[in-house]
Amino acid sequence: MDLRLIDKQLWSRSVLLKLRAQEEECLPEIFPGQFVQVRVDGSPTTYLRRPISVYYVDQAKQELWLLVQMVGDGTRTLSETAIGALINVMLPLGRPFSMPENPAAKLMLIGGGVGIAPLLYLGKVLKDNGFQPQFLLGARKASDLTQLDLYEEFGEVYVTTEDGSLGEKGFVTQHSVLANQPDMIYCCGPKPMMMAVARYAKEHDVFCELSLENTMACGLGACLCCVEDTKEGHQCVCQEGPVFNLNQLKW
Amino acid sequence: MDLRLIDKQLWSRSVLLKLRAQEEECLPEIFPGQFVQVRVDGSPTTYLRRPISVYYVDQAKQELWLLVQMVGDGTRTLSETAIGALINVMLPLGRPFSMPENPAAKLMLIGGGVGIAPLLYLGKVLKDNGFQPQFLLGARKASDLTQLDLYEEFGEVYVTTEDGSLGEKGFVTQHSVLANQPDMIYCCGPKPMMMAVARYAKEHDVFCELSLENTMACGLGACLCCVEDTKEGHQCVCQEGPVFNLNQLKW
Amino acid sequence: MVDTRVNLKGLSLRNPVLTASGTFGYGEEFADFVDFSKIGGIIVKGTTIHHREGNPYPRMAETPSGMLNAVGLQNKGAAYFAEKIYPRIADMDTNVLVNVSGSTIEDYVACAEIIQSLDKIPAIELNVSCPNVKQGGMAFGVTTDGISKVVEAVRKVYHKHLMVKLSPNVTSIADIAKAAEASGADSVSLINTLMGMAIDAEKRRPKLSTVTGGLSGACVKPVALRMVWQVSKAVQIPIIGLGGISSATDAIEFLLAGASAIEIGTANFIDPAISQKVAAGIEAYCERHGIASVRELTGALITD
Amino acid sequence: MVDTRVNLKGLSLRNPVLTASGTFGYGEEFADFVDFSKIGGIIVKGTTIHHREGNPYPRMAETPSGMLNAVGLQNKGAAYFAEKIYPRIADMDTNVLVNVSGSTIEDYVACAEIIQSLDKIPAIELNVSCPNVKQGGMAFGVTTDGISKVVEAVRKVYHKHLMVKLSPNVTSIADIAKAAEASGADSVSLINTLMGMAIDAEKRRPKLSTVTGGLSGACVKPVALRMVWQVSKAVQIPIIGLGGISSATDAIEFLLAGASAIEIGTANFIDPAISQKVAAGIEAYCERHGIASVRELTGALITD
Repeated sequence: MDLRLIDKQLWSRSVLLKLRAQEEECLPEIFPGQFVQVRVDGSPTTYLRRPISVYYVDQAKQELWLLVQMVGDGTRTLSETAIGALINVMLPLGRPFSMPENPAAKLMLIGGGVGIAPLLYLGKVLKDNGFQPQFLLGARKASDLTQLDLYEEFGEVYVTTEDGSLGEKGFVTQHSVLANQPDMIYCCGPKPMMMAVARYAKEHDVFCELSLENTMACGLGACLCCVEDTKEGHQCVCQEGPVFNLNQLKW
Repeated sequence: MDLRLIDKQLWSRSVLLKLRAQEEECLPEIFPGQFVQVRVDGSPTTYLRRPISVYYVDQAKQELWLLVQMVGDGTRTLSETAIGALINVMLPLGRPFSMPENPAAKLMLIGGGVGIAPLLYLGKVLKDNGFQPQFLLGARKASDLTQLDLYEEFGEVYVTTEDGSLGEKGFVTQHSVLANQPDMIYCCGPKPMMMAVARYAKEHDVFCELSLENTMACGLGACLCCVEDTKEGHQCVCQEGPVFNLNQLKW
Repeated sequence: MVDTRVNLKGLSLRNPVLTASGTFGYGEEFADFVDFSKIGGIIVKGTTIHHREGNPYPRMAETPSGMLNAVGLQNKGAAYFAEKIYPRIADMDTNVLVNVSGSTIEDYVACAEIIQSLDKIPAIELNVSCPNVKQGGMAFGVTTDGISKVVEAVRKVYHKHLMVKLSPNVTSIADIAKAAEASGADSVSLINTLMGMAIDAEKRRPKLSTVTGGLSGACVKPVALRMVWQVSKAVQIPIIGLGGISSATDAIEFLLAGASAIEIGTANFIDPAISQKVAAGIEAYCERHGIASVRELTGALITD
Repeated sequence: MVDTRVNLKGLSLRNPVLTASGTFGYGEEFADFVDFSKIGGIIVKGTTIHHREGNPYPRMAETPSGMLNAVGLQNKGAAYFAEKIYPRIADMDTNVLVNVSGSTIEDYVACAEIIQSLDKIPAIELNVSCPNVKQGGMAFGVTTDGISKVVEAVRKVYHKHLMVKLSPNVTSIADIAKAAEASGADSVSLINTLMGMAIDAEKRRPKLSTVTGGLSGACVKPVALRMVWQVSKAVQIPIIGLGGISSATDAIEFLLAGASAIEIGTANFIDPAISQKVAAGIEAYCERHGIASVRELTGALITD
């Protein structure tokens, strides 16, 4: 569907795109952890769509927010879209994070870099459903962590930075809050960071769901390009994922 | 060089782009009939530059005007360039129209469609040099003839339209002003129209220069793609032209 | 009213638009985007006699106006297809064709026999670009001898429409097409992917786990069009053209060059509804040009 | 300080960047844009023994990320080159190579002999993609036999560096390269253009006067890179890589795949200063990665 870009906010390495459904249309139901496939117009070097995780959804306002990391021409071109222009997206795609069954479960949402994006909407939905999510967000430096105030609306926020410019210095897995073991971990971020979280979860036998970001073409499970080598063989991250339970993975 | 788009004006099938040299730079000397090669950014289907004839040059203001006919994605994308953006051009390219030797020569500048563009600057330079150019401009309908007032600054303007919505109805070669034979013809337009003008010039033995628009790649005489089969063999329109004397051509 | 039907040696299509194997899954993935009753047919994923896990990740690299893939025929095997997938898609309101692949002639034959037993599959597309494990891994489809052997063997056991998908990685695709025709192919589809490669200069590593992979997308269209044109001068059987088709205009170019039908591949990834749009666009083109039947376009290129 | 020099079997280049034949005229056309002392060399237009008018217009069609051309070797012949053009460009501060073409082996030999007599031309690039008029128009370079004959004949009379430019329109470019090497080539450059075609659907006519033409530009890069990689596994002589190179990153990919030098072709049309920028970019890459000599990049692709 074509969504209208109603607002955007730029940082040095990422951009927040606020999209709204056109008047005659409605956003479908979207679950945390799902993603959209965005068509990029006007980038001669971009041929395929770009998969972008859902940052936030406001059904009342019919808004979908995407937090896009600028990594190449495609995402940079996307960031230059004019306010008011239409952006074509396929949505919602992929399997979402699962909801906890125990209302008292201690939930830790661990994100790194732009991987913090899907955790905002997850945090909102968890809180809306009566859970108490906590966030543990890591980055190289403070300026890479944008809009922490939004996360704070839905739960406590713990931070690590590699240079110590915000929160505890080091990696997320070194944060003191993890001394107090969570019941469930939801994780998204760069692969080395997710591998470290996975090790922590295994060692402490904690439920852990991770959102993978393999390179994709179709986003629909048709091309079989984005496969992860799971315990049940190659599975499409776009369709069987992007969220996998740690015990599905060979990590 | 990179020129800044300082203003533009859109019509249904064409766009006027007003470009200005950046402060530290100067436009080179540009002669009427020469063209520029414009790089098109942001059009995934456009790979090569687009050759565009020079519409007008104001050296005092350091302005170069291009009148671009929107024929495909490349020219459409160019028309969407934001005011203030830089546009990369190679200029000036090709051989210009020649200047008359006889100050009393009766000069007729005949253009059709977007081919009227190079005649504006030619008219200006002719007038600046003490000649009295006249314009004979043809199009399918009145709305295809833009900015006739600019031409009127430099000489009398005669018009034909195929539907009779402006000037005399018919083709340029049918205009009554041609009953009074000119001494020299300068011509630019669609090939069938130029062929008709060439026939008129031959019949009446009138000096005639024509600006050709063969499809180009490099614009520098290197690739040999834009050749015209002249009496001296294949010649590059970008380098030996775009302006040819009728007696060079096999028409 | 334009007659959009085409008949490929007994295989009737309501219009000349098929979706290419490996780019449209089993059709189900595109059910939200495409009304199957508006396209000529779908060609499902490359199917082999045995289950295949395919190649390791990464399998895809974006290239200028295209992409490379190295999926490696991941599929659950012909028996699984027949038991689990076929029942779900057999009643789809369009032709469902199966792309058949193998590593030995015996595998091709066994796979074709299983697919033949499925009533509602009117045709197979034989993928002869697979490496022949008994011939040092050279693809069957790059020599006239190799393609003849596999097409003859399958022809003996397969009695419905046999379409053979040709590899473009050859010196003379016309010779290969003639060999397929002589060996009993009912039609040829072309082109399969061009072999290509992509490198990450910073990491100094190939972008694909297999180093080389198959190039597809708009970038290959000029090569595909040329090969369709060459093959149309060489064979009598119908040609199904593919390679970078992303619009009705592209499709019409292939018809003019000599194709009787076309397949849409990589473009499905960019616009999942493109196949239906192309079918509608071909019809609109015919209407605009006063062409009564889409069949008139086949080979109608003017080259005086 | 990066050592950017490369030595191609006796042909010394100050850096690995050459400009491709047919895309850079005689260099003079680019004098306003390129400081020739900053690039390794230029390869001037395809030169034949006799004057050729080339093919009729139209000769060019833009394609997705590329272009087709059908220039047809328009040039004024080797004698004219030697008398009129050579004196103007002989003292250019870079290596000037001449691309030599022909329709018969005798023509190639005669043309090579004339170019050999020009002191300041240190090498020729033999274009073997031309149709052999004595063999029904099939290109010399698409069979091992065809390429062997023309390379052997030219090798006998030409004693400077003999570079052979390979056609990509073949089943096994490695076999063709081996034949060129065995026949005495000092180096091979690849790829020449891929044969393609473009159609104007509205007019129902080919876009080129010759129907088919040569595809070049970014679209062919994946195919070119794959072929350089395959040839690098097959021959010992240096490889000059080309095909869609538009940036220093592209150039480095070709070096990593096995090329010792590269040529810039179609990209010259989009940015006439690109050759110099690529040379500077390669040096910057080496500096950034702590690479002492650009020669270390050749074949340095990590494929474990």
